[in-house]
Amino acid sequence: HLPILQWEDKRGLAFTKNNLNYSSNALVIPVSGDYYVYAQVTFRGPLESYSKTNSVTEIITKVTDSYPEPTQLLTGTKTLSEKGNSWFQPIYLGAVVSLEVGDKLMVNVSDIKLVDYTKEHKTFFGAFLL
Amino acid sequence: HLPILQWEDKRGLAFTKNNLNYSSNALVIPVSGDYYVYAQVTFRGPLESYSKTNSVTEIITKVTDSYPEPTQLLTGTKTLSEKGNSWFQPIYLGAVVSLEVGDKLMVNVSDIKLVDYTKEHKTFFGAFLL
Amino acid sequence: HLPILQWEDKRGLAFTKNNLNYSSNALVIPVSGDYYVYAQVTFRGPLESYSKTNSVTEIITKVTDSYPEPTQLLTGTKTLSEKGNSWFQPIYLGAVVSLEVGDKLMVNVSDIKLVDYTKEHKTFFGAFLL
Amino acid sequence: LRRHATRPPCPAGTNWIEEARQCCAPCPAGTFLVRHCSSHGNDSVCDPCPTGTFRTQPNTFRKCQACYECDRQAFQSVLSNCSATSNIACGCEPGRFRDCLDERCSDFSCRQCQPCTGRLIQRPCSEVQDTLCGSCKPDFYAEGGECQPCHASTPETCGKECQRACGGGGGRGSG
Amino acid sequence: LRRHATRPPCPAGTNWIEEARQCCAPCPAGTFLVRHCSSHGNDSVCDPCPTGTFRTQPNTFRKCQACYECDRQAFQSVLSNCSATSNIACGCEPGRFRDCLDERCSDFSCRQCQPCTGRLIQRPCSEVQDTLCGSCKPDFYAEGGECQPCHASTPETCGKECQRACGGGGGRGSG
Repeated sequence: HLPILQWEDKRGLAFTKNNLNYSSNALVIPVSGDYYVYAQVTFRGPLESYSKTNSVTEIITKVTDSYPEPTQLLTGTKTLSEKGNSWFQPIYLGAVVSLEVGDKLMVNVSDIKLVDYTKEHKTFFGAFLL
Repeated sequence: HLPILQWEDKRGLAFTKNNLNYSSNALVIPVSGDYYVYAQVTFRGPLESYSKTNSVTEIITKVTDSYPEPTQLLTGTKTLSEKGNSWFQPIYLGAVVSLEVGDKLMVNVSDIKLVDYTKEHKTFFGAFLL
Repeated sequence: HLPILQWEDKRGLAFTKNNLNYSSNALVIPVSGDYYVYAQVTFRGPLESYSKTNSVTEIITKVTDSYPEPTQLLTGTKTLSEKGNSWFQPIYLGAVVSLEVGDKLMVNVSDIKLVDYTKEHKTFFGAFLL
Repeated sequence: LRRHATRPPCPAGTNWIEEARQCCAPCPAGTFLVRHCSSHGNDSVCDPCPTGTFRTQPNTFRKCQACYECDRQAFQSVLSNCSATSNIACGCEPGRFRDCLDERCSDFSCRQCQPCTGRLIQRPCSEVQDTLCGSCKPDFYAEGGECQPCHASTPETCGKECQRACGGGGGRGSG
Repeated sequence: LRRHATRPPCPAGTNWIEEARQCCAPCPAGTFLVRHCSSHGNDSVCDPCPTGTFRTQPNTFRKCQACYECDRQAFQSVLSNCSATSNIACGCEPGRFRDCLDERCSDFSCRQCQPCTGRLIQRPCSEVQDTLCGSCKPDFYAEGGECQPCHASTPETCGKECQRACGGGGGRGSG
């Protein structure tokens, strides 16, 4: 599977409330219901010793303990036609999904090294119960 | 007018609730109020026998029975500078709009053939009452 | 600081409710709580007498009277590799942020002249209390 | 949730007003509904659209639509101002034509018309198309895709094409 | 908000059903849970996945997953149809190969295999790779990156490479 992004949930702007808590790289759903789930990942490159990247992908995934395969909920795939010089590419995803208590939400990316993790307002992930 | 996208509203991740129902290509508003309306369309190309596309557009539109013209609520227009090989371009739109009972919400696109309809998590459309 | 966008809050689709009001270029928070804040800016170019733009940036910022510096809440930065002819680039941002009564929300952009202000459904800004 | 009461169809020329749960005559174009009609149906109160807004059709909306604006930075000009009953119409400043983003041409930039220096104008620049340049003007000769004036050529530089166009003996010959 | 009751771990082969607050046997692959089991745990009611949906594993989900579709406009073809227990599998139409977007190759377009005109085929085109063209065929000579047929060359145009490949004296010489 694609690498999973890890998130800071205490410092700065990050916060988890109404016991939607974050553990082992996932938002754990405390109560069944419909949630608006969203995430933005800012990708940047090129990385020097790196072969040219021609696309970046962000996927919000759901994992249920009782089921061996993750479910892809939302996907953003963008091709890149940047020549040589440095590039930035944000991908925002958001939608309503119906979730069960205990479900885990994660964000996978095509290449972790391309993720701009330097500022919390450039790459973020969250959900709220409707 | 621009072509209107058709949607699957039963299978997989798709669902309609609190009688916000989907009929003849539109989400029909059951109760007046402020709604957060959102849609993502993933466009992809190029199509072989197709003149080069230089832009893609996604518009969320409102139609009211009593008014002959649709109202454009949200628009995303992106130019493309992809050379030859295949390209992907997602466009996400979302905002709060105030709607009346009976209003119909639709998604128009600049070119239906360029829409990636193959996976439900790449192209999606929804709304929820605040 | 980056220039601040001004907004129309009365005409057409624009509206403010539950005393979330708009004054001196900012949405003023009437009651403390978690808000889903969002904004889309459509950038367009090139402008003739203008050196080539190679990136556009949109930042949703929070200003608190009691604190001298604005806090950057959400940022979208995109590099441009458009040659010569006209380009369009929408940037959408949205996330839950926890705000205090009296906080002011604003949208800053890298270059005001590149903002497509011509149609209300292409560039918009809003927030709602969860 | 209130059962969605099936509403009786409104008589022609009237619209169903959900709040009032009755049919009312719509407000004329250029106005919007301030207060819906009472039971006898045609005493709705309508106000004119505030400046900067419009309604092209009779309606029972609570607001008018916001006018678009012309993109001054992209050298667009106002063909007709926004009125209470019609949106603004934008074109291009003189000497420029519309470079449409797509067939709808709802987004366009205004590019400078090409000058056809030294050439005949086959079709002048218009709002929707660039100038179409023709062949070289009299007293001009074609060279490397450009039209050069005959007087600027010298016997040494006046090649075959130049002699043909400029009547032998280099530029200073008869016109 | 109900305190998140720590749930007793379910015995092997059963899943915790939050609504029923008990463990139930999962539904087999290709079906989904319509009604959870009663207290003695293995009388869940499961229905087959409706057409256009699937479940590859035993589960206690209320819905099946929606099948993907093959991208006909990008010349993809169906390798195996979606079934109740497996998603659709897409490949490329004959004469085309997969041009993957990234290593996962979950997104790909189907590009035409190169024809290797006048060349030997080192490795034929396949689902995953373009044809690999080899050197010029017999009776063909290399010129400007192309392989030209010997018979098309004339003594004047037959350069060194042509003579080497086409056996001297121009194309009409012996094969």
